[in-house]
Amino acid sequence: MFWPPQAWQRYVEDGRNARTPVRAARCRFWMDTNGLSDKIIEREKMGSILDPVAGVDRAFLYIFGFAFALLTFITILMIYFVIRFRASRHPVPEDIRGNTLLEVVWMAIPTLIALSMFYIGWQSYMGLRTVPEDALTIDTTAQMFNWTFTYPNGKESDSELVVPEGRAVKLNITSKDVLHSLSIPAHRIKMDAVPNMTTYTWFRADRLGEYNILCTEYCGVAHSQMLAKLKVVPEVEYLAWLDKTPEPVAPAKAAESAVPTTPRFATKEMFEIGDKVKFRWHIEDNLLNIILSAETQGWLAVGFNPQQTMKGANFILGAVVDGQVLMADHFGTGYTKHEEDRSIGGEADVLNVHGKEENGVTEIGFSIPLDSGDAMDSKITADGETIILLAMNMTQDSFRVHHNYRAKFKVNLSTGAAQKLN
Amino acid sequence: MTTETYKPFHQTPMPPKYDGVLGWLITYDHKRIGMMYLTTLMVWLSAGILLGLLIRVELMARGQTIMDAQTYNAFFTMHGVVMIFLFIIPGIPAVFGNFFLPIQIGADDVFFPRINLLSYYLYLIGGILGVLALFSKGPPDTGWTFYVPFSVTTRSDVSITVFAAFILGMSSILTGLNFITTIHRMRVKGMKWFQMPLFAWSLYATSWVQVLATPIVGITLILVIVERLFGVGLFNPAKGGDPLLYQHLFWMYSHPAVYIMILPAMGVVSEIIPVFSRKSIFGYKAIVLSSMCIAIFGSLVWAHHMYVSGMSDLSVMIFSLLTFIVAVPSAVKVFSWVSTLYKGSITFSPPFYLSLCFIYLFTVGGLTGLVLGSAGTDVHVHDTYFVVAHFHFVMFGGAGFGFFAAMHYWWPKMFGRMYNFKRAYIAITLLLVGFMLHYMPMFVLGLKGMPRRYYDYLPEFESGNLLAGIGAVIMVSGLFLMFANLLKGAIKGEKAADDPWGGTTLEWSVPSPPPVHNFMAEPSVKSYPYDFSDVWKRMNLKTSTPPKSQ
Amino acid sequence: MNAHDGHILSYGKLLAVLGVLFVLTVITILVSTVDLGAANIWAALLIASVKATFVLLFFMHLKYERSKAFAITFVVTVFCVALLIGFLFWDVSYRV
Amino acid sequence: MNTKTKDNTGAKFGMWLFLYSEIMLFTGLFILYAAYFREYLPDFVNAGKELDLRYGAVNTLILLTSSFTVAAAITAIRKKQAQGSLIFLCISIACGIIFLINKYFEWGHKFSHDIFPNSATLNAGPRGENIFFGLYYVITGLHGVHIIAGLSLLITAAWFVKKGKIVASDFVFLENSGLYWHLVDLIWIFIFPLFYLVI
Ligand code: HEA
Ligand code: HEA
Ligand code: CUA
Ligand SMILES: [Cu+2]
Repeated sequence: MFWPPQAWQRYVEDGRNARTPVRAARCRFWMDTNGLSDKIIEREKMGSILDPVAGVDRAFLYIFGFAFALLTFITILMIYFVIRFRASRHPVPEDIRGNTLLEVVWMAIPTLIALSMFYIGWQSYMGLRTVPEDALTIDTTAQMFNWTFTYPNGKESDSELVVPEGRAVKLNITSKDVLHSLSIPAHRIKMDAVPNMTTYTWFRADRLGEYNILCTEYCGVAHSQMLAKLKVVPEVEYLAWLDKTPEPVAPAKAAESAVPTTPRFATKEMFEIGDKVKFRWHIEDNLLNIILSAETQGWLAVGFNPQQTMKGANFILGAVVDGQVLMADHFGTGYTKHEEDRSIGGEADVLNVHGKEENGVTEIGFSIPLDSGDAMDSKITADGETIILLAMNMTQDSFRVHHNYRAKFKVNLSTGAAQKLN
Repeated sequence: MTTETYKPFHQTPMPPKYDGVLGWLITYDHKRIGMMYLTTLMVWLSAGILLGLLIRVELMARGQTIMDAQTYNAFFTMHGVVMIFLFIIPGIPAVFGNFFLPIQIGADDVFFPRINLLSYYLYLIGGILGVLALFSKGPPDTGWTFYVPFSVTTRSDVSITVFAAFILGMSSILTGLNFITTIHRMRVKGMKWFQMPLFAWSLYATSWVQVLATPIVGITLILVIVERLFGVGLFNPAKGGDPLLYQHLFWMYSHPAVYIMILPAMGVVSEIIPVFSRKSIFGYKAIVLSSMCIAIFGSLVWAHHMYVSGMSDLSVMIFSLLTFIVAVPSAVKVFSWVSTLYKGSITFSPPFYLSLCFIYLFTVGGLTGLVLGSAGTDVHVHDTYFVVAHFHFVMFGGAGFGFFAAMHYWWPKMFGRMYNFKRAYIAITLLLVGFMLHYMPMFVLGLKGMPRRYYDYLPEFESGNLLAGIGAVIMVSGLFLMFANLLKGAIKGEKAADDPWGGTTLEWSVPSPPPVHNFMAEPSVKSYPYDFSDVWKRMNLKTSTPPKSQ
Repeated sequence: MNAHDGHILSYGKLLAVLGVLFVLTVITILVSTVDLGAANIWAALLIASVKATFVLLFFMHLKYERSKAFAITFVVTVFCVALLIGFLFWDVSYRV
Repeated sequence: MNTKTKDNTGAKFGMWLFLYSEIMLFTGLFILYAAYFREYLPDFVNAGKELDLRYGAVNTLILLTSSFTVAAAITAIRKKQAQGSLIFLCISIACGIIFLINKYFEWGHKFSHDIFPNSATLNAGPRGENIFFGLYYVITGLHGVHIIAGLSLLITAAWFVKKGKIVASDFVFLENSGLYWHLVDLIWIFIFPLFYLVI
């Protein structure tokens, strides 16, 4: 590409170009819920690299500044004229039809202002487009309705973008189905995901913490659920994470049954794991009795023994809708996909269901056979390692809506020994 | 033109002989057609408003409030389609343009009266098809932009709505063609181009955009249908198509379309402001030229909707630059209106109040448009509620308020009766307050990053959405009162004089409501359309300075 | 306004125009058989434009319209077409 | 006023405006052609070879002829030769119909070779070729629709000539129908090289 002038490259690199650091901070009031600008100001003060975020915020400020001034000026003038020249006070109008000088002036000045706005906006845009050479490149794939991030070492992460602090990160974005758009408001970036085309964007992971990633191009029914998290972690943590396998859960469909609100099995002596989603269980003969609960008004789910990500896992999903318990037995048919057992030749093997939703807490209990003999349920070993996935959506009851919380554990179902994975 | 006895147009069937309802349905009197547009448009507008309100209620709280996600998506799509294709694009030209353009230029009708009627029926059919989609099994859920590949793959009934938009496009083209020919060929003898009222000028500029830009979206929408039916693959990436080209084609029309919406409203305001200032408009020629400039350069900024679509950085730069250039003619207009007030003798009235609101709201909308026009900042706010706020300010606050202003300004001429002023003031104030409360929080939401077309949102966006919802309810009461007041005025209001405001353009020289051929006698043309000396004479005013020619 | 603007085109002239159009059609086919690289498409479009001009000026009477509005508005339309296609290429030719 | 004195120039001007909108309609498709031509040049060249130049060339000559006869029909009516005008119009109409028949065979030929939208061959073949044929079908299809519309106008005009409704003093309907027909020809003049002669 011939265009992006080297001049901007220099601008990015030459931190001393950083002007008016204090101004960047003011925008924070509206935009920067994550306190990013503090960091930027710090760096600007230190004279280190100017962040594109600062460039964009400066452009915002510049344009808003003029806009407010002009708006105030026009409004006040208008109101003043209306009052000052009202008929009762100024009964005899003057026939002024124009004033060439004035008209030229008010053509010229806005033109200049507009051009300067263009320039500063374009500058900041170049900042968003000029990727530092040492950037960590991550392939990003959008698909209805989640994001997959593929790292240079081949590791795939679903709906979670983990990056090391301090690095510039370049995202090469594409889509598998329709248009999506990856947006990280905290970093002022956004770029469409277009099938059969690779677009890019970049940001600098300045500050530890979690940031929202949202899909901003309308893409269908769960567009608003197509969320992900950007996690900026210390380098060591990142490297450790990079060696592990991730674990996601996704939408599904409902099966129904009318059920009581209290457990149908003994609930003493149950093991318990999980923080947001609590998973309690004990084994009774060949049955695994389970109680799931969480502060949610949406659905809850547990999955057993995935081969990889979600593939091959046996999922049980449940939700309480208007006092009714909805349950579904699913099987992970893809890395990010699962389908109802019955729709793919299996059986729904869920017994002893109960459930209730009280004070914003949903509780669901049921039993499943350790070995149902169903090809669409994975076998669960009582004494040995079992991988347990826990997930929920905090607002939505529809199983087609993506989860917005999940966790993963390694558990021995007989002894209760449990270890949380990443 | 014989000196006939005066009989208002609605009592004189046109074509003759056909009385009653039929006299309306097959009429080719431009005034009757204008009234039919008004009635039909009100029905669609109510549908659009209802959908808007339902959207707002759903968003009042997080999670599911009154509908599921699929319904929500269908609702905002239909809300956008109805508001844009059925309300704001045809709005002022079809209703007030039809009614007043011929009168303003001293003609007895538009050039092609029958084609005019055809436009109306296309509009009606398009509208019915469009709204019908709402009751189909799966109303379209694509957003009013119908972006591919989603619009090609979704299972909802996209084709019917897209086809409706196509038909509405044809209606719009025919109206534009009709107006251009009318202005070229039917100006009353002696009326030169620069003696035309500004409203007529704004319609002239608009009509060109309608004729030249609408066909492009027409063919684009047809391609969507073809794609759905035959799977040609022109926009399907899997078959070699490029979805960005769809976006280019779509915005090649739809950006100019925003000027189709705003230019006539600007024309209305340019009529109202001088009348209530009792003095000529400031910079007549500059306003005319800026209309034409907006029409021309406005066609060259379409890709500012595509900064993050993956198009080339070079075109981001060029389109951003051009976007800022087209903002300047709008600035000229705003400054001219405000200067017109200077040293006027201002009487307050509902249309004037609405015009002031227009100037304010349009300026807010326009200035935030600059934030969007600038490439770097648009990346952050693109497809967020910031954009939603921007376009409601320009479309509703601008074009919509312009429409309401036109209603209040010309109502007495159309119906021969006046509405209640006090109620009108209350309604407008409610509308304004509700409007600000509704749309201001959206700017903040957008800056914080809340994406548009979101059925559900993160906790940090809660308060803004609640506030907006409350604003919407206040707005409802305002609008409701306004329409009720107008309706009541039309039926039982006081009889209005021929020239209740003191206007200078030709429509005020004919009886209210006008007779079927508009003029009782050959209209006389002023050498300067906003020459108020007659009005002053009538009002016993003297000016301090003799009219200067410009 | 009623009188139809003067000029009646003679059959001879019309036939001559048709002859020119036929010849140009043959030429454009011949040119396409020569490999000029990218120039081929431009040559073809150029010839097509010449043909179109003949149709416009004579068959469509544009040359003989009294009112300038016809010619001006036509040129404006063509200009629009050119600008739209041209501006599109700011994008399609410069994507990374 | 227009009921009293007929403004033929105005009517013609309106028709021209309509033609502009038709031009823009096709422009939308030519824009796509231009962009895809740039992207898929080699595929376009290959696919272009699939089309039979003879069909295209013959159709070009036919349309040009029909345009000529329409213009001649106007000359005839203005010379008060209603009969001649009618004959010229009939030739034009015949040409239009032959054009359509030709097109029918051409399309049919392609269909028999499994080249049509969403056909297995195109779906499996190079993407550029699919796009080329997609554009080919859409553009010639839309053009065909315009031929049909033009034909109905010409037939109506011929009817009016016969009925004596179009005469030397009032022939604007014929003129406008002629304009429309010329436009259809005009567009074909561009379609022909773009599809049949691509390099
Ligand atoms: C009536 C309709 C209307 C009007 C008039 C405008 C006017 C403008 N619009 Fe807007 N716009 C829309 C309707 C409209 N828009 C709609 C519907 C969308 C969203 C579509 C969708 O995605 O669904 C949109 C979206 C939109 C975008 C894309 C945003 C995005 O999706 O990311 C952009 C970007 O450039 C933009 C810019 C502008 C600009 C610069 C103007 C200018 O013309 C404004 C000019 C006016 C002023 C500038 C104010 C007055 C001037 C002064 C007070 C003087 C001072 C001025 C200067 C110093 C220059 N608009
Ligand atoms: C002219 C255009 C126009 C107008 C006037 C409006 C008016 C309103 N719009 Fe608009 N809106 C659009 C055009 C418009 N909209 C477009 C194009 C979109 C984009 C769609 C898309 O993304 O594809 C959109 C999207 C949009 C959204 C974003 C949805 C999303 O992204 O998820 C929202 C959300 O709040 C919204 C709300 C409203 C509301 C509450 C009104 C209110 O103003 C309505 C309020 C009106 C009243 C409160 C009056 C009530 C009056 C009566 C009941 C009396 C009626 C009586 C008679 C007529 C006699 N609209
Ligand atoms: Cu993916 Cu919206
Ligand atoms: Cu725009």
